[in-house]
Amino acid sequence: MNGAADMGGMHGFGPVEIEPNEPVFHADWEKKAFALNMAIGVANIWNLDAFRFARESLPPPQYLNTSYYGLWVVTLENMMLKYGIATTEELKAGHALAPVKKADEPVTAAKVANMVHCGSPYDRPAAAPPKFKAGDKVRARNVHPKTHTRLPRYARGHTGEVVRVVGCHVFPDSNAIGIGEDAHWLYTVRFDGRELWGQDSDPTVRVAIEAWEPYLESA
Amino acid sequence: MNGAADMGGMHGFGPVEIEPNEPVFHADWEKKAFALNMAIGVANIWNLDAFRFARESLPPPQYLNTSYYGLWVVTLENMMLKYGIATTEELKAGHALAPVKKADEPVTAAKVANMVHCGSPYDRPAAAPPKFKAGDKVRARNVHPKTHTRLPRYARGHTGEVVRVVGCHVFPDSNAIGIGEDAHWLYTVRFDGRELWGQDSDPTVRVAIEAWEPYLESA
Amino acid sequence: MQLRVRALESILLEKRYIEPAALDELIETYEKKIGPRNGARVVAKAWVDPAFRKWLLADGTAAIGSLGYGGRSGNHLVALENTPSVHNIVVCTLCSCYPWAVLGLPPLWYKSAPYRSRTVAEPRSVLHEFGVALPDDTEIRVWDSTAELRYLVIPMRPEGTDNWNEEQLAELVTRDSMIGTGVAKRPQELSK
Amino acid sequence: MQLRVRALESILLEKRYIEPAALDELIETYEKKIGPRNGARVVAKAWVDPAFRKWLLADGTAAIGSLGYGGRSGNHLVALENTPSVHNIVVCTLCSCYPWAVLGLPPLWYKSAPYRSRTVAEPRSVLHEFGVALPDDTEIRVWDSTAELRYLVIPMRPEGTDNWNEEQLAELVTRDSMIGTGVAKRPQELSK
Repeated sequence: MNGAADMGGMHGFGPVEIEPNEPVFHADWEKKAFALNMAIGVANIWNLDAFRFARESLPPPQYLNTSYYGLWVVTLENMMLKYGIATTEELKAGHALAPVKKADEPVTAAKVANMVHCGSPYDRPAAAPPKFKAGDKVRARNVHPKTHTRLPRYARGHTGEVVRVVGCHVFPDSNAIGIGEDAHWLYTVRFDGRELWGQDSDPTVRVAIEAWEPYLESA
Repeated sequence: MNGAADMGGMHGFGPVEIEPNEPVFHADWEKKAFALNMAIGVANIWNLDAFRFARESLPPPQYLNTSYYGLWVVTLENMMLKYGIATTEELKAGHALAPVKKADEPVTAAKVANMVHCGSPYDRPAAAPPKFKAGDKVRARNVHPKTHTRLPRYARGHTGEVVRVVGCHVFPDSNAIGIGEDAHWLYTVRFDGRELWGQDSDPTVRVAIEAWEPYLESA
Repeated sequence: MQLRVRALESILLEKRYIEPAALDELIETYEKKIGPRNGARVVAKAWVDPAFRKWLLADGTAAIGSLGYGGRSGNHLVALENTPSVHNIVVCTLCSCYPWAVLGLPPLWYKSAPYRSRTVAEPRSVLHEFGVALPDDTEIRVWDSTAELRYLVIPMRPEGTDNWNEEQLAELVTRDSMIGTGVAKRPQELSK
Repeated sequence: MQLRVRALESILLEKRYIEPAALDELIETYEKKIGPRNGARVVAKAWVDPAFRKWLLADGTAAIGSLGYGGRSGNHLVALENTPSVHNIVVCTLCSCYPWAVLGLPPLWYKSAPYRSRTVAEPRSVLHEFGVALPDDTEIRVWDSTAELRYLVIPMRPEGTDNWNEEQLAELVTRDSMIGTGVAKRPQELSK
């Protein structure tokens, strides 16, 4: 979607602000916001792409005025409501309301440790050979889906070169909306900065994105 | 610039909210915010393009979280500071501080009435004939100036057709940054919706923009 | 905001950049005098007077100027005619450009992010929210006001108004029908 | 936010979706255990061991995995080598993708709108703010992490470190140098 999260190339946000000392978390609630989201992720009620889609679907004024972990909190609330894990009344009350339906298998410390150390690979067996190879000229399609996509706006319609055939990976556009993993070949595509930002831009810049095969066409 | 104001084609802002009764102004301060901006415009300290540039230069989180006339207020404050009409101390104090330097010629009711009824035409004598004519295929340049431009991002890089040679008009990109009116030929350029929004979009949509000659190249 | 505006007003008046009467003049003008009745008169005349209609479509500024409307946000006016096969709708994606001279100041929704962001990309869905349902094959022309041209949509004249005069017809012309987010009222929709 | 998070925690614990120890485990892991020292060890090894370096550049996931790092945000790792003519810098414009397995959780600026918006379009100006000045003709390769690949930049090995061992070299490898917003420390910059 063309949401507030897709901000590559925007102007006006000001300088990069670097903290003099950089704590991992800035408050106890940030730790909890982080841990709750990571832990519930292990329960496999929704996937990471669906979570990202929910986060980027927040109205732009809200997205841009909420802190990083604040976005995790708001999105977690929304997901819990959407997936029936909590009711608005419960969020308001601050605890579970009767009748409490308990989950069958809680996320344990052992399960999260396993998730941290093993992760979850996104490559999948391929049903067909890749359409493109390194060196191929490709154009990122000009598409504007309202649903989740990982093709940033700044790349759409522009021509680049495949620099790596990454593998066959879970397709976030499908996975985010619950219609399956639908794995596709994934490529690293490099663009000349001038192709993206105009002839007057820095000629030494190259920008690479990862792009799934459905994002690309031959150029 | 690629600021928050350039929002054509963005998603996530929600439905259009129509007020049941639509007052021209919603509070007394809105009336004053409107009138002060219009009146000071007559003083010719800055031009409308410079005002628009200042408004769209507000950081996106602020731009998107400020009401319409709220943006006029914030921008007027910024312009008054920038052009030395007021100091931060005066804005804080809420009145002029000594020594008060009075403007030579105040904006009077007669002057604003003249502005309202005569306006200020933007067409200028042309130094050369227009490069394009109705029916010509043109491409909006892929440019990303950090300064003011009226070429929206959604049109950049796309091909359309000139449907009208409007005239030779003040060039906002120059006028906004104080380097003169630099009038250029202005065209109405129409794009097929699918050219802008992809092959899956509504085939009955056509979108027209006004584009100055420097925004365009033959296609 | 109230306090901040008061500060701006005090400073600009104390420093004599602006006379108080100038502010009253502006508020009075745009709150009371200039509004969509101007545009409605233009449309009604176009409906009854073929020569005026032709002039209006060829040179909006001059034709509308002949009725006494123009000036601020009205120096470069273009009329867009709706037909059974073409519907026009006006937006300003970059800010809030609007034909003040014929419609007055724009409503809140015209200046809002939802309208500005969506109208250029999905005008049908926007029109749907305004209750305007067009045939699937009607061409929708969106006009993004990126320069100082200002657009006035001439809606289609409703059926059953053959013998109506300009003044009566003007009653059917809603503001939204001149932006393109509405159509003209049918005679039976007129209250009273 | 504090209250809202407390509500979420209470509900998820009361309904037994999550056991409290799972939260402690996560916080402990990412606050204390996994951080840029992991990545520094990878870089230092690549500096001293040509075979490892070759493997790292050919198959980052496997080579880094051989040192015990991988898992969450580290299942698909790619190493990017800086040279006198090419400088790499990593960003995630769409959210905040970052190689947790080798660098820990990202700093605030990496997740911020200024960094995300500007790095793909004007990396030199961003680098300037980080105090990194590159020759005008150095190619800058920006890597926007739009999929589940995670990038680790291998900065150039500083001069004057010929006889240093891996452990000593790792001290020179800053987190920023592995994102591309910094370079490795020179020996004389080491404190103590």
